[in-house]
Amino acid sequence: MVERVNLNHAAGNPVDKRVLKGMLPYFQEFYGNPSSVHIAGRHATKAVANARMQIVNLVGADTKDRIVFTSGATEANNLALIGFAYRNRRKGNHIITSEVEHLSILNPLKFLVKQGFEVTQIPVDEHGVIKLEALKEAITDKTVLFSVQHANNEVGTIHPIQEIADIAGDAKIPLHVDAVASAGQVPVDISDLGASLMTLSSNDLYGPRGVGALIIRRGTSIQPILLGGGQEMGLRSGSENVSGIVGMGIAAEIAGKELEANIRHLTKLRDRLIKEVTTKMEYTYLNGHPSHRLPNNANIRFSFVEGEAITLYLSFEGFLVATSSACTSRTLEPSHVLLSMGVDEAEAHGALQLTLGRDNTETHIDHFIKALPPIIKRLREMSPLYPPS
Amino acid sequence: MVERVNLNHAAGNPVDKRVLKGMLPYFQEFYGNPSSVHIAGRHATKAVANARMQIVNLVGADTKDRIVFTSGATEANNLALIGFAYRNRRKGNHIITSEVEHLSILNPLKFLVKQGFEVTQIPVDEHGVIKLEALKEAITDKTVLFSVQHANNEVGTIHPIQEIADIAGDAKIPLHVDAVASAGQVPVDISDLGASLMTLSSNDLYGPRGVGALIIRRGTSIQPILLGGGQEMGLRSGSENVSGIVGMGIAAEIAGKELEANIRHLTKLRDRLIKEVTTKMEYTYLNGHPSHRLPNNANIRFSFVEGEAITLYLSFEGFLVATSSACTSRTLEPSHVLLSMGVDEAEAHGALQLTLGRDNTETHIDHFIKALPPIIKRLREMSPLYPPS
Amino acid sequence: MYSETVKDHFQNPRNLGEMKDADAIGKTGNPTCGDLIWIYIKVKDDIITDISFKTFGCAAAIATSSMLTELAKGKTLKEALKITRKEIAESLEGLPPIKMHCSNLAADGLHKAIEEYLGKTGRTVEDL
Amino acid sequence: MYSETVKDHFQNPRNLGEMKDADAIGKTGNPTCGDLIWIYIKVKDDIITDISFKTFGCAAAIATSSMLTELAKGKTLKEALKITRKEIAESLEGLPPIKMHCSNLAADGLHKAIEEYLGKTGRTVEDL
Ligand SMILES: Cc1ncc(COP(=O)(O)O)c(C=O)c1O
Ligand SMILES: Cc1ncc(COP(=O)(O)O)c(C=O)c1O
Repeated sequence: MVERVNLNHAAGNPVDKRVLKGMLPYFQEFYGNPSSVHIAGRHATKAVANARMQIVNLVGADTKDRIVFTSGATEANNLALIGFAYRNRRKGNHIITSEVEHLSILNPLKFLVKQGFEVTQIPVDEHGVIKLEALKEAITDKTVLFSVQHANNEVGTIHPIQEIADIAGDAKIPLHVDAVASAGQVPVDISDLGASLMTLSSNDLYGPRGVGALIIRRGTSIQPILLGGGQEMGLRSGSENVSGIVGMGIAAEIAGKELEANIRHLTKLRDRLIKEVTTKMEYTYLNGHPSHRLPNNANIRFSFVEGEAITLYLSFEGFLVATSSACTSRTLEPSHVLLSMGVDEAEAHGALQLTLGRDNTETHIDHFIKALPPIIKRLREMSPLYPPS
Repeated sequence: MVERVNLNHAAGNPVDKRVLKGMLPYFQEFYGNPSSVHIAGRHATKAVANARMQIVNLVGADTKDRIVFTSGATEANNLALIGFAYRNRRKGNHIITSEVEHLSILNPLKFLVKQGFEVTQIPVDEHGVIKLEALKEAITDKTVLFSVQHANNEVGTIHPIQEIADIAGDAKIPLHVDAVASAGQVPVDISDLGASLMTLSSNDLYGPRGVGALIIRRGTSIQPILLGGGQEMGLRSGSENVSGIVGMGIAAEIAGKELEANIRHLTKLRDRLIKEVTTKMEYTYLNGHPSHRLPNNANIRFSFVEGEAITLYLSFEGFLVATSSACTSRTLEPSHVLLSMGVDEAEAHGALQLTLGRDNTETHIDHFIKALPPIIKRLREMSPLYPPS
Repeated sequence: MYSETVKDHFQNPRNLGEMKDADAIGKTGNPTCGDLIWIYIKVKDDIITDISFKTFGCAAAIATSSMLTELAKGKTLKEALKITRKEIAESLEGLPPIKMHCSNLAADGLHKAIEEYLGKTGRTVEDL
Repeated sequence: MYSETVKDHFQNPRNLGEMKDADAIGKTGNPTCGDLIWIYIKVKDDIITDISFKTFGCAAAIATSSMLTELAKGKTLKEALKITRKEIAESLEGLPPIKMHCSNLAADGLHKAIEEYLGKTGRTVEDL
C-alpha cells in the first residue's frame, strides 16, 4: 500500500504517545471511581482534579472556574447553550451567534427556537470573518448570550475574538466561545477575553476522542442537560471517564507547552501548501482569511470539479483530505460556511479542506503538490463546465 | 502496602486486557473518523458497525434495531426518557417507573415532570422487587412508557422482567429496560422481552468508561438530546469515540461468551460471602432478594454501625467496598432503594454494598470474612446504640 | 462505501469526453447541486453507434455515466430508453443509498439526448 | 479526603467508651441522620476531670468526638463551653466541607452534658 499522508486532521488527530502512556494506567490499574470514598476513589478524584488544572492552565482560566468534563465538544456546546438558556430564561430569550458556527451550535439553537427563544445569526464577510457592526446592531435588551467560535474549523479563519468579547463586555452580555478549532493552535486566554463559557475538545488537542470540556467562569450559572448521579459538580451526571479525562489533561498540558513550536512548524507547511497549490493551477482559490487563519488550515477550491471526486482520487494515492462538497455531507447540502462567505454553490462543491497536524512534514507537502495537479486536470477534462466559456 | 481486594466493582471494573488490546490501535494507528469518505474513515465506520453487531449479539437484538452509542449509561437513560417523551408527547404524558431506579432515570423523570409529564413510581416489596399489581394499576390511557431496571445495582435484586414486559406488552406500552446492572451478569434478551429500548454500560461489561449504548428497536421513535453533526443515525451527535466503541463491542462479545462461566464463579463466591458474613455475626442481614439476585452482589447491613466508618476501616486493610450510607452520598440522604424496601433509616446507614468481579478469588473472600468481624465489633463497641436495650 | 466496479469506472471511465460530431447531446443535473452530466450520442438506423459523456460530480456521478455509456452502446433507441437508474446501479454492484438519486442522473441524460435526436428528425419517443 | 489527624483519631479514638460513673451524659444527633454522639463527663470543682464518648457515625463523627474529649479534658466548664465546631475541625487539620456540619456534633454533645450537670446542681450556664 502507498504511504498514507494525513491532511485531514480536522476529522481526527492521532492520540499523542505521551498522552496514551499517561492514560494507560487508568484502564486497568487505577480504575477507581471518583465517587468512592476509599483509596481507589481518592486516586481517581485526584487524577480528575489534576486534569482540571491542566485545562485551567491551557486557557488562562482561574482555579475557581468550573471545568466540566463532557463527552466531547458537541456535548459541551449543547450544555453551554441549552444549559445557559434554560437557566437564564427569565433574563431574556435572545441569543446571538454567527452564520458560520459548527452544527453543534446551530442545531441546539434551532431546538431553543422551538422552545421560544430567538436567535440572530450574524453574517460574515468574504473571508469568513464575523461582521462586527452587525453584531453590535443585533443586541437587544432581551439578549442573554453571545455564542461565537474563536476560529472556523472549516475555512480556518480566526475571528477578531477580543473585539467580539469587548462588544459583549460593553453590553454586559455573557460570551460563550467555541474554542475547539483554535485551542492548541493559537493562544487562547479566557481571562483576557472575559468570556463566561468556553468549549474545548480533547481530540483537537491530540487527546482521546469522547472527551471535551466546558469552562464555566465564576458568576455564570447553567443547568445540567444530562441528569443523574450529580457528578461534575452537579453539572454533568455520569460516571467520570477517568482515563479519557486524564488524557485530555495531558494533551492540554502538551498543547500549551509546545504551542509556539507547533505554530512555527505548521505555519511554514501551510504557507507553502497554499502558495504552491493556488499559484501553480488556474481557477484555484484560497477560502478563508489570507492571514488571520489557523496555522493548520488550508481550504482551497478548484473551479469546475467536485470535491468528493478529488478526495477519492487523492485517497487512491494515499492522501487523506476532506471536502466541503455536499456529496460527502449527511444532508447533501453544500457547506453553510462557504455559502455564508458568498462562495458560489457550484464552486463550493470543489473545496478541499486541508488540515495539517504535528506529524506532517515538508516531504508530505512535496508529495501532495506533485500529486494534486494531474488529478485536478483529469477531473476538469471530464467536466462539462471546463473550459469555461 | 497491603494487597488490595476490590469488592466494589459496581463503582468500576478494570478494563479487560483483551478489550484494551483491541482498543489500542484506534488511538494512534486507526484514528479515522466515520464521517470521512476516505479509507481511514471507512475503516472507522467498519469498526463501529462491528461493535454494533457485538452489542446486537449480546442482548439478542435484531440487526435492524438501532444501536446508538452514547457517552455512558447516564446519557443513554436520559436519551431514552427525554428523547422518547418529547417525541411521543402527543400520544400521552404519563410515564411509569419504579421507586428503586438509578438516579439517571429518576432525575430525568423529575425534569420531565417540570415539562408537564406525569410520573408514577411503583413501590417495591421488602426484597426490593417491583410490585406487579401496583404496576398494572398504574396504567392509564395516557401512559406512553414504562422505564424499569432489569436488576438493581445497589441491592442486587433481579426483577421479574418478563412479567413486567408482558404487562407492558398487554397494554401496548413501550418498555425501556435499564440493563446496566444485569447485562453481562445474567442472560438478557431484548427480543424475548419485547422491550422497545434498552440501556447498556460499557464499563459494567469490563469495557472502557465513557461509553454506553441505547438500543432502539424497530418501530420506536425518539428524538436526540445532543444536537449537532447528526452522527449515530442522527440520534446522537458528536464525533464518535471510536476506540471506546470498539472497546465496548469487544467487552460485549466477551461478556456473552463467558457469561455462564462468570455466573458460576461469582455465584459461588457470593453465596459463601453472604453465608459467612450473615451467620457469623449477629444483627447482620442481607438486603435484596435472597435468591433472585445478581451473581456479583451481596448487600449486607450491620445494625448499630455506620457504613462509611466500616468502609474506611476496611480500606485501611486493603478492601475496597461501598456503602449505602448517606455519609458517602452527595446529597447526604440515605439510599432511596433501601428506604423504599422498608429498611429503617438508621439501619440503612449500616449497609455495605459488596460487588464481586471476575478478578475476585476464594482467597479474597477468606481474607474478607476474617477482617470484617473485628471491625464491626469495634464499631459496635463505639456505638451508643449497642448493645440494643 | 463504493463497490469495486464503481471504483473501476470512476478511475477508468469508459467513453469519456466530448464528441465533436455528436448527433445529439443530453444535458441533465445542475452544478448548484453538485452534479451535471452531458451525454453525447451518435445514431445510425435508430441504433446508438457511439456514445460519450462529460460529468461534473462525485465518484457516483462519474461511474454511473461511464456505466450508462457501456450499457447503451449498440442498443436501439427504444432499448436504450429502457435503461433505468436501477439497472445502472445494479450493473455497478450497487450504490450507497444516499447516492441512488442525486448522483444517478446518467439515464436521464441519455433520455434527453434521444429526445433531442428524435426532435431533429421530427419524431417523439412514441414514434419508436 | 480526610486529614492524617482525622484518620489517627478515627483509628485510635481517645477516651472512647461508656463511663459507668459519669456525672452527666450529653446526647446529640439522631441515628436517622446517621450520626449519634454521647458525651460522658466527670466533673470536680467545675473542672472536667474525665470525659469519654460513644459515637454512631462516620469517620468524621468519631474523630471529632475523640478530638473534643482531648480538648475538653482538664478544662473548666466555662472554658469547655467555648470549644466550637470550628476549633475541633481546625485541631483535626480540617474536615471535608460536606462534613463540617452534620458530622461535627461533638461540641453540642459536650454542651448538653455540661447543661445536664449544671441542672443537677440547680445551675445554668449563665451561673458559670
Ligand atoms: C468548531 C467546532 N465545534 C464543535 C465541534 C464538535 O466536536 P465533536 O464532534 O468532537 O463533538 C467541532 C468538530 O469538528 C468543531 O470543529
Ligand atoms: C442501574 C444503573 N443505571 C445507570 C447507571 C449510570 O451509569 P453511568 O454512571 O456509567 O452513566 C448506573 C451506574 O451505576 C446503574 O447502576
